[in-house]
Amino acid sequence: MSTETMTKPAKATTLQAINAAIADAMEEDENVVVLGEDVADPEEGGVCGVTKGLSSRFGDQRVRSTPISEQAIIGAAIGASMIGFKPVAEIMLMNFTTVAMDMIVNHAAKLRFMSGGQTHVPIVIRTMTGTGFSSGGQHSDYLEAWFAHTAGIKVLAPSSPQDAYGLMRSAIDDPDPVLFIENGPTYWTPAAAPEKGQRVPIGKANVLAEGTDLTIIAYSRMIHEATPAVAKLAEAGISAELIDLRTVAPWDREAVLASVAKTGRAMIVHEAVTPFGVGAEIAAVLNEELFGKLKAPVRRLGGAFCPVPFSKPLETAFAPQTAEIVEVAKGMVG
Amino acid sequence: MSTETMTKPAKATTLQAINAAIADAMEEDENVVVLGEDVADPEEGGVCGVTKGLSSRFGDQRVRSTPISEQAIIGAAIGASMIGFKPVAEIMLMNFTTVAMDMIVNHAAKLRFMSGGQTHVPIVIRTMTGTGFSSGGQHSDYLEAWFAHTAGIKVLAPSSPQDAYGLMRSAIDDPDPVLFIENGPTYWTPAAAPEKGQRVPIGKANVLAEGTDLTIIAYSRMIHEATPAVAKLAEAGISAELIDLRTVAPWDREAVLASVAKTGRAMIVHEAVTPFGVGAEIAAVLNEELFGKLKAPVRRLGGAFCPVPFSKPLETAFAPQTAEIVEVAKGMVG
Amino acid sequence: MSNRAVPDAATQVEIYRRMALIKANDERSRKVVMSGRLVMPYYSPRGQEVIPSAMSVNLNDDDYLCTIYRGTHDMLAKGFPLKDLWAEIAGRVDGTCKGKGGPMHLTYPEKGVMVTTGIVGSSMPIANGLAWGSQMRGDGRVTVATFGDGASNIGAFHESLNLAAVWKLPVIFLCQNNEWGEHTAYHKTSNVRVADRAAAYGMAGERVDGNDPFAMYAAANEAVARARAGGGPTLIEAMTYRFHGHVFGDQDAYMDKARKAEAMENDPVSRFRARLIADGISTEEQLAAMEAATEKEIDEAIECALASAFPGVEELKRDVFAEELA
Amino acid sequence: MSNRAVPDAATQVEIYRRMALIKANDERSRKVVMSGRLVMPYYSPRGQEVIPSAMSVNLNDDDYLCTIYRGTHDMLAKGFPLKDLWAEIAGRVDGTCKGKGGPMHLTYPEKGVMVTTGIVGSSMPIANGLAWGSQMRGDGRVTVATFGDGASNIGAFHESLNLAAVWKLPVIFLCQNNEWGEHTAYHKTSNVRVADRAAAYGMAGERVDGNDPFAMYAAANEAVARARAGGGPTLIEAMTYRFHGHVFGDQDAYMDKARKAEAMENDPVSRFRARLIADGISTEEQLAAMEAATEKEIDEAIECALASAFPGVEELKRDVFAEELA
Ligand SMILES: Cc1ncc(C[n+]2csc(CCOP(=O)(O)OP(=O)(O)O)c2C)c(N)n1
Ligand SMILES: Cc1ncc(C[n+]2csc(CCOP(=O)(O)OP(=O)(O)O)c2C)c(N)n1
Ligand SMILES: [Mg+2]
Ligand SMILES: [Mg+2]
Repeated sequence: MSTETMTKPAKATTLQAINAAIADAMEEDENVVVLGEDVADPEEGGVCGVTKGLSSRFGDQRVRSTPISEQAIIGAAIGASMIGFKPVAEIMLMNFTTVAMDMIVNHAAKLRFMSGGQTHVPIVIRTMTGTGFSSGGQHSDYLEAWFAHTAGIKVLAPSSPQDAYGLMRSAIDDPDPVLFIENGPTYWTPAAAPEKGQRVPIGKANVLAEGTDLTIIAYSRMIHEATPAVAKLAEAGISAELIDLRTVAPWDREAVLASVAKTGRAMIVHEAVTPFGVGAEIAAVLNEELFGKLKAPVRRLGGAFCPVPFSKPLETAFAPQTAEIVEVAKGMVG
Repeated sequence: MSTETMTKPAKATTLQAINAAIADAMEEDENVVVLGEDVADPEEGGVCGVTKGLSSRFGDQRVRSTPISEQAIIGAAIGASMIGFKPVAEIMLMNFTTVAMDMIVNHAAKLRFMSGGQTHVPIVIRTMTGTGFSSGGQHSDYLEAWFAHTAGIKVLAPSSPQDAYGLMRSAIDDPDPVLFIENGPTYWTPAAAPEKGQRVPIGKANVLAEGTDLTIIAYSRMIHEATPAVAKLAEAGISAELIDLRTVAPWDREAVLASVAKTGRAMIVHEAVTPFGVGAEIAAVLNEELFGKLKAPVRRLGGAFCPVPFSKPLETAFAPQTAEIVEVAKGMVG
Repeated sequence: MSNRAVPDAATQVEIYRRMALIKANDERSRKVVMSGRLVMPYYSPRGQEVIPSAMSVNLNDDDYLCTIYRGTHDMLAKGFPLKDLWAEIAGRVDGTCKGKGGPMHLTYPEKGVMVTTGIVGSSMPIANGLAWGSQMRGDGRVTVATFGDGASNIGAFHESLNLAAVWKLPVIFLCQNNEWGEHTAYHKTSNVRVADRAAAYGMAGERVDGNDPFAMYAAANEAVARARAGGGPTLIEAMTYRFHGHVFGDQDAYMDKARKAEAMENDPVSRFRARLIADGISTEEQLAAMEAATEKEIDEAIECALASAFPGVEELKRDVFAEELA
Repeated sequence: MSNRAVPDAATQVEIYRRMALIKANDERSRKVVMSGRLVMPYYSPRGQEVIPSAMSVNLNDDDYLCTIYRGTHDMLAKGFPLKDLWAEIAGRVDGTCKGKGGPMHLTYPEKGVMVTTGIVGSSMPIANGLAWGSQMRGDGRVTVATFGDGASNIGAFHESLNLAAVWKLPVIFLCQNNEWGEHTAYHKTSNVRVADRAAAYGMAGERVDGNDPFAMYAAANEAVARARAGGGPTLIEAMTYRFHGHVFGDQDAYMDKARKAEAMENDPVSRFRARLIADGISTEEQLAAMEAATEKEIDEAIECALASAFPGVEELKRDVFAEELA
């Protein structure tokens, strides 16, 4: 998709939206640069083609395929960002952040603070993950809770092409490090196309459906499980409000609290394993802030507490599904 | 301290207790081996001397100082453990786990599951951390929530020499990977010495003080902030129950729920930053399981949401302190 | 180099048998994935048959192997049973990992297949641990870590080779240089040959034609002998070529067509087959019979696999720890 | 090697000035920590004065430096102001990082001191990024990453050197081989010289006597020239010796006493001082005056530091992100 067609009220995929967001940012600001494994065009713009066309358009210096060296990738992004560049670095899959955690956590997230504000690290780390590809235990994890538990880095997880575009633009604008989590299995799902230049603010949730009986809080692919659940619940006479967090850290406490104050019931849905996940933080805050005002215990639906299994029926059972959301919601309201 | 003196009703430090636990395990089982930077005696048994004497006693093959190569350290431990050894690997400081996350999370924690139980990884990863040494942003982090959020690895965090000994023995006995978190600043604090051979079961909390008005849940060094708080609260007429979690994952839900069911109020204290920390999970579970039965919102006291600062007043302010615990408790009960 | 070990006739045939098995299994795998009968990420080892075949005839069942996602050739050469493999990649309960590991995590300790990893570089640190265990026991076993050219640029490679060299571990670092790391050509990611890096660790190392069974056999033989004799690790860079895209479905437009055609024309499997016959080591009939037997075995394995049940959801609670989760 | 660059008289004196500053500052630091006036982990660079001094006279203020916990010598040589440094290690608000970074995270971008890290190996990946920025801008700047011998065994070293070589980055990897990594002797952790590893990346590299200002100057000069000319990175292994334990308080019982005594007898600072006088480059009076000025500057810096206030707790909410936390 070219950036021109994007301005039409057309459909786009998330993959196209991310591509367009980076392209538009590169066009506007020559300090935006891209690096990662296979990201340049001789290497097809990444294994899924998310960065396709960028090196042909903006040159080999600004779009660089790298060796398989994640620490070096993030380190290079950090260094360049400290002197005015805005690197968009790709860590192909979220599980591979494990080989770059020092660079991300001890350096990118901390340099502003440790330098007393003298330096800062405006990088975007793009990464992809999710169950659904039958990739098994080392290629499917959602690890956003780790980064949310790290002071100094923001964590985004869009669920639609528009949000992907708008959040990517905001991430590149942002003066601090941002982890941008893409869901692989929904890369190619078409939806309303973003408008060129549009920003989605970091830290602002999106109310996807208004309701009165309970609030479902989700993000990333789980929105696509929750959306049909809301419809099914409506059929059953239950009015569910659906909030797409979009930003996991810092999450939109205001929007979530307002919604749950209204509905009195909350369910958090994510693909990461439940224990010590993002749902725990939200549940803890809801209970603290709305103590005595909740009509039912806050419920958390997350991945099963195990590595992601390969076998299809197990992989499917691992992550929360529409039916489960409906069932739990009914139990809460009923 | 020799293991002989340990059987006397004497005092011991946590450092001595860990040393004795490893020594006693090595004596009983020749498959127990030790590796890490500086761990052998020519290198003084580690920078703090936790493994002092072991290589002299058990030989160079079983106690090996390594190059500064944390991935290689954990990898070697994993491989040896798969064929019957019980490696105790040291990652000098918890922040350095960031350079070995792939080995710990993608491999140690997952190999049993991914192999369908054909292999398993009985390793103990010892690591040390904590504020108080004025070490600043890259040497003081508590990252236990990351590992607690990882299926397949257990997380221990003792607060006393007896627990350190008993949990280390249990960790070495355990057929699965265990992360053993030591608090540096309390290494040299003497307390009741452990008995040789004694085990502290993994997954069992310890009620350090019984009370009726609220439950304080803590672990690692925070026990030493909470203990005087309990005394101060008693002076103020507030009866606090203090639970030392000891095992962070899997934590003792039964004990914690029983206590909070009794007191109706709970506060969780840890040194890790509050958002998305261990306290969130405990708060979420308490609210879910004791919905409508709590007398006050569950409160979480954790580190400030920033990297650990160097400057002494800031470092001190970063972590929860006795006075703060007392104040929050009074607010909850009052 | 003239006095290098040469495989005897029976060994040559055995090397070929393993190569043919790998090739046949790969062709069938691609067919099955193409047809949609099985859904999995499939990393074809086609073109790389010689390397593990000539290596593994120098190994025993109880020698250890740590391999990677592109590893069915390594596993089959090491004796991984077809049935356990096919049931696993079909995600069935009769799979070697009960379907929980899948193609990237195939494990079969009985034949020494200890780890299959999907993380680039990660076969090496764990291989060191197995080798360290052998060293402590003095059991004379050898551990082979296989990995790709692209993996030679990641931190784990460096830490592992250094530790192995310093500790003189009985481990072989077998780099299969197929010229590609996903879509990126090796020469764009390093200024040197992989084998040149052995010197940076004070380790024995060589580049060898990994598509030549004789050269590969000799290199493997020496490395295994060195390891068993306590002489420490070896880095072997075995030159080969990846016949297909990185993963099944990759259209490999980035690969030079002429280079690829040339490599496929020099298919090491058919080349070695012709040579065995030309040298009088075997006959067309014998080889054809062997190949037919292999095909039959594969048929049976697939049949078994597809007849096997899927694991039940209770498996999500098993094998996380020794004790089943509540 | 005979045609190598030689520092002129003024440069020699300047190298010495930096060395003497480092030595004086170190002696004072140890005194202040010993006395308990300041509490901090202190990693003495004593014995390693020549390396950054002879390097930095080849650099401009706007060239970049990434250094490590043992880095005050690198920083001071690069022009880091004493007052900003002392107030920082005293944890005061007038410190360069407002007291929030401390001795392991000293930063002073005005003089190019971009990163000080406490994680072994981590100066290198970030240095590449600064150098990449310079390369993209074509600004002719050079980045120096310093690190220890022990750091040459960690993954980040490998990834960084490889990337720098492939991208031909204007970066210098300056390994200060002081024979020790904490309590472990370098020779126990590697079979080779650090400089031997340059070949594994197709990178220029050399081992040099890091305690010889002439040799070190020449090596630095060439590396800087290479980087500025677009010739890519250089690995320098500068041989030196750590006069004290790893960190203040370490009783260094593991260090061979004779070797240490020998190194201290050959103190590079007093040796170079004597030579400057013997060669007629400077006089006892001039150097003594210079040293006295340095001492005075240190006095003033410490005084300023101790007079500065501690940061308020509101700083916990600042500099986490650009926007202050609520
Ligand atoms: C740490 C890490 N980074 C990136 C990837 C994604 N990835 C999978 S295979 C591959 C290419 C590896 O190339 P090579 O080592 O040559 O092995 P080959 O696939 O050619 O056998 C990459 C980049 C990964 N699995 N792990
Ligand atoms: C990744 C990591 N592992 C371990 C440490 C602990 N540590 C701090 S300094 C040091 C020794 C480093 O030795 P070397 O690189 O030679 O530098 P030197 O201290 O001699 O200047 C170690 C192991 C660390 N800071 N980071
Ligand atoms: Mg390859
Ligand atoms: Mg050193």
